[in-house]
Amino acid sequence: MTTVSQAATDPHSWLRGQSRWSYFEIAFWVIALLPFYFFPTYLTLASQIAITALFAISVDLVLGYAGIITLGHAMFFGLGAYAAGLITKAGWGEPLTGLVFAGAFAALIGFLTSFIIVRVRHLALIMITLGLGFLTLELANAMSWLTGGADGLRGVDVWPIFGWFEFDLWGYTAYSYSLIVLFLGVVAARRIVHSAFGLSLRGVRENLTRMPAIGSPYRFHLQKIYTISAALAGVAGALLTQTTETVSLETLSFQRSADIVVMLILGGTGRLYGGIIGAIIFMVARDQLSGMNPQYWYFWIGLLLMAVILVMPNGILGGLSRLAGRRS
Amino acid sequence: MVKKIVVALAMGFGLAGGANAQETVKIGVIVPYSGPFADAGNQLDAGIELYIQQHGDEVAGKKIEIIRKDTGGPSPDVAKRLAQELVVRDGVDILAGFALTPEALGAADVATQAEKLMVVMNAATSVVTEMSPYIVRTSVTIPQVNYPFGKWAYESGVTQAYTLVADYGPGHDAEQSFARGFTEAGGEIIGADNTPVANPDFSAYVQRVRGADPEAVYIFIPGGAQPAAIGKALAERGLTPPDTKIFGQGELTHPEALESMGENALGIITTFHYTLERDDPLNNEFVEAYREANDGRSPDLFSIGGYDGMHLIYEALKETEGDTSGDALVEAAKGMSWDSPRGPMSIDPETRDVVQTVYIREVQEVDGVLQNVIIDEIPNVKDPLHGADE
Amino acid sequence: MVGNLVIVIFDGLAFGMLLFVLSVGLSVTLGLMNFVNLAHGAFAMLGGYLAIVAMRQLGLPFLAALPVAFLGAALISVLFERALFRRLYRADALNQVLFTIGLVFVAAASAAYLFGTGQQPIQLPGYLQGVVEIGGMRFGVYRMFLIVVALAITVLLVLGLDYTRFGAQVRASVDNQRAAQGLGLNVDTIFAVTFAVGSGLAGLGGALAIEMVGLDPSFGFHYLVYVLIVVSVGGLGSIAGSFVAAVVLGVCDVAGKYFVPEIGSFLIYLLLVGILFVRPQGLFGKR
Amino acid sequence: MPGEDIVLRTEALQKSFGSLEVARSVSIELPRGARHALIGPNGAGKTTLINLITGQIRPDSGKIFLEGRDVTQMDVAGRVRHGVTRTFQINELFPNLTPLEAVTLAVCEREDLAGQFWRPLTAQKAAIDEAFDILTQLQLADVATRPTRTLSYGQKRLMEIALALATRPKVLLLDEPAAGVPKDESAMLFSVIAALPADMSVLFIEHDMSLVFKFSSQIVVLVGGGVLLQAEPDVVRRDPRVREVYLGQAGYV
Repeated sequence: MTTVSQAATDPHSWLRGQSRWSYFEIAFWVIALLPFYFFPTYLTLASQIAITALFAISVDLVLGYAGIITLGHAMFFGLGAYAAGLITKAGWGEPLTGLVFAGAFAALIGFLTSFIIVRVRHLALIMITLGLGFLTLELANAMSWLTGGADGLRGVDVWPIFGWFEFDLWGYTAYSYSLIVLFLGVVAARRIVHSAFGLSLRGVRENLTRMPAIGSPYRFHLQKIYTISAALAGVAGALLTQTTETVSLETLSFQRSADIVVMLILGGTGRLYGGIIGAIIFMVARDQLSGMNPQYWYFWIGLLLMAVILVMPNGILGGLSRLAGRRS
Repeated sequence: MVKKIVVALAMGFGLAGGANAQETVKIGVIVPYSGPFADAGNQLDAGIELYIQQHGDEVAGKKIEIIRKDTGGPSPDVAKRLAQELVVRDGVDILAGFALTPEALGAADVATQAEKLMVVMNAATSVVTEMSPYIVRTSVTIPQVNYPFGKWAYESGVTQAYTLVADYGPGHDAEQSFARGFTEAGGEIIGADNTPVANPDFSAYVQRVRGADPEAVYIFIPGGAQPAAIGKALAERGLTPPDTKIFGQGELTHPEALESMGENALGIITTFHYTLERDDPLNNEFVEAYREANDGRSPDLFSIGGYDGMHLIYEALKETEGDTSGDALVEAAKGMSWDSPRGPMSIDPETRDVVQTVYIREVQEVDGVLQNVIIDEIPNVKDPLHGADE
Repeated sequence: MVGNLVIVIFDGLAFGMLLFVLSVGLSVTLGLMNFVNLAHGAFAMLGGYLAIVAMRQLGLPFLAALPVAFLGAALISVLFERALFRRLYRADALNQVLFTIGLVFVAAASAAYLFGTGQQPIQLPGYLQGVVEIGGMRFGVYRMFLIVVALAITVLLVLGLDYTRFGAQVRASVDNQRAAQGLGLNVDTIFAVTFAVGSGLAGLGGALAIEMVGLDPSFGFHYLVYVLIVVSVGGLGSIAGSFVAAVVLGVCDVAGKYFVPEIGSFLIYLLLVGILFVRPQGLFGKR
Repeated sequence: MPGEDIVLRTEALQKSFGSLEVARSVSIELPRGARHALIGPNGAGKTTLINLITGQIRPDSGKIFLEGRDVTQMDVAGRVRHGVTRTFQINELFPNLTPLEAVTLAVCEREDLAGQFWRPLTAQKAAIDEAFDILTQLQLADVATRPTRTLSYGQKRLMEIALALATRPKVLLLDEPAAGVPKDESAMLFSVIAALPADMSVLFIEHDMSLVFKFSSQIVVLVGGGVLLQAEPDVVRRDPRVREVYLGQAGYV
């Protein structure tokens, strides 16, 4: 695309080239519309993939860009899911404000926990995120008068979007809604990644020792991105609540935290679309394999993960971009 | 994959699957085939499989086709999506399975919207059948076996008890039902503890029970590894019958748990709707056929739920003469009664919930093998919560 | 009351010892090779199933099944190490995570396929069952056995590391891999042997765990969390750390559930977060 | 030199690791525009002193003043913001950022623009221009858009300085800027240092005595954690103690 000699003469245009929408991206969003016409019976799956992809992006912002490895992000997904469910039980079923409410709630908790998160690193960081995730899960289980406990929250009633679009059995509304929110999420995440702030996050990931030596208050940066990421995860959780009208403890589970990291690494970290691709491949593979072999499908998923790592150590997108030649 | 795309295309263009529905009845089975609850799903599936094997795959001139879907665990969102896909993609006529309550709650709306019969073959929270008029349950509810058990416990001469239940929905339900039955009859609950759902070691809780020194302890924990663990912990602390009576729901003394607990299990009294060892020709035949089909593995509550669920589907189809509309099938199911390997059972026409005999069993040694021996039966028990304002 | 306290500490100690045997191998391999082996729990599960097979199919007594579990898990793990894991020593941690999680999936599915999804009960020999009553307090024999086995393992490991030539080589490699290589140590072999011993101990732990916590195909995933907690709280590469962490977690867990059952399910995670926040490198960690 | 404008001053800095004293009552002064060298045998505590001044480690006792202000309690980033910046002996760069991105990042941090997550980076025109100027000044413009990890070693050493310059330091502490650089290139590196703004105070660690004598206006000699001598190059060159403990061993002069 851009060559070195051009850039050397004009740093501005080189940087603009870095953040420009690529053909790959545009093609991706066009393809994302195809299920409406070609796979209408897969729309509910597509909707849940879009939701998972949004969740993966929220994790990519902290893990891929800021280098915070988390095994507890389902905490925010689940908090958003419960917030969105509980607000409908309180009598307000409007979905868009519900999303905002859930995002804000998850962001608040994200901000509070970020004070702990930015003070530890490495294994301790991973384990503290895991511990906080489990604590949230146990808390939700203990507060069954509010959350419905292990049976899940009952009586979630979401109004039609704009008072018009009902969530139908085929999933037309669900997928449209999830896809639009995912798109907005990607636009927002892109904007963050390609800002000065995004650059500082990459700095943190690349070399934490250097950051204070260039005068960076990097802990504030990390707290900020952790909060933003929590908000995004909360929105994803809220989407799941609204499109399925269910909430369960499973949204907070370690399994969900681990799965999302697996999908992200599978697709490739630090690339935004890596999480999306990972979510698509993982969930489509799971759907197809478990359809063929409901009892042992995860054997094949396991093999897939191992094979990908041996062949493409930077995830699928990393591998593809290396194949396609050098681009950063 | 290609085939699926073709099917998807065909359906997308409105050639939806009514055409061949005249020949086959498709039943979508939604259970956790994988994950921590995989055993429940697989046992339930084996029950379904055995019924089809014994009764053929043709009913009312139609072929029965099972489509299996894995939820991976108690995820209502996944269960709902699978139900939606089964309806719109696979064109199923009946939804079935549902080992876990969240699965059933997730799919209930789909049954209502799509007007399909939904046979709940396990999920044991009372409220499940109230979530859709198309739901029929062939398993059990927790209050159904524990409320009468509470009464029975008092009548058996126990005046005070301690409850120890897993800290989640079913555990709380069990605790409440038992305590209600027990206290209504005149007993007193002198202490109650909740154990974490995935608790590996019970010694601390058992030690607490011991400190309270009750006449009896009532226990509810999920099946799997925990029954044996708690049984051993009780024995280690000397909490054994007859000094301290041990009450529980049937999972506590499932065959693997008995094998692992050994004689420590002797004297434990449990309440259940299905007893493996119940000496009855129907049951003996069922158990034998089940073991033969499953490498010697014994049937459990999931197996019988699936087995009877299939019975209900077959009989309903016979009655509707192959009409698979949800309304017709639900009508046919209401009031249906039959002799199951578990004993006589029926479907309450009001609540569409199961009505059956509750068995009180005690672990005894018979011919050198530990068994749950039925010591009392309470016939025709309905779920005590339906109709009662929660 | 004092008696209760003694019993609670004893029970907690026994549970902690089980966690220790399950975890210590991972602590050493993570500290030594920087290899994030999330399949460690899968090797524990492997040991458990090997013990089951040894007892049921081969008719071995329980005590003879334990070495089978150890050796079998060690052998199979070293095959994996030589064939697959070795390629990933230089890869970044995320790749190791994904690869070994993949292996956990494969292991769980294989176990479900081979042994079914049900629990695998075992019958202990009579001399390991029952209780010993001392001063009115009842001590479970199997729990005592667990404590003895774990202490023996600890002593063997510590002696082995401190007083054998190989142990010195391992310590040198943990401290500074490059320097060890420079000194002409065969780091490759050291890795393989350490990995085998670590996984073997996990296998032994899996076999010992059956009696206490049962065994089914989700074991590898379920106990992974406990293992990671012990390893991180103890500090990487430290046998003493794992030992102390396992004791602290076991005793606090049981004591907490006994004295404050309301927070029973939170306790282990509260400890985890609290300890690591104050000491991110773990109780005995150097980094 | 009375009335001299002292930018950085340390007062009896003391630091021990266990029983090992790594800084022993270190008091030094750095006037504005200084070109001071910090020398001493291996283990003399040179890097430790830089770590103390920049805040990577805290002294057990003693104080650090920047333009008369006590900064002893300030963290690393805070000191950078007040004008004390260092480079590292072993490269601490951003391997996958390009030099342009890395230096722009440093400029944005200085200007408090790095927290802005809603404005595109490309809108920070002034910062980008300044970053490119710095790179041009250090002859890195040609490689400005290649990932840092692909740069030559000498270029990476220059990046160390570029990142430091982007913080607009009043005091620049260079920890062996030419470490590992071939001799011919290291002279070029020091010519860059010599060309730094006249009002910037520079303290550098360097082992090559010819470079030290050529580029420094004063030399601080550190031995066993304590200051042996702070004087002009000529004084240091003649000092018998220095010859004995340091120069003699190294075989220079």
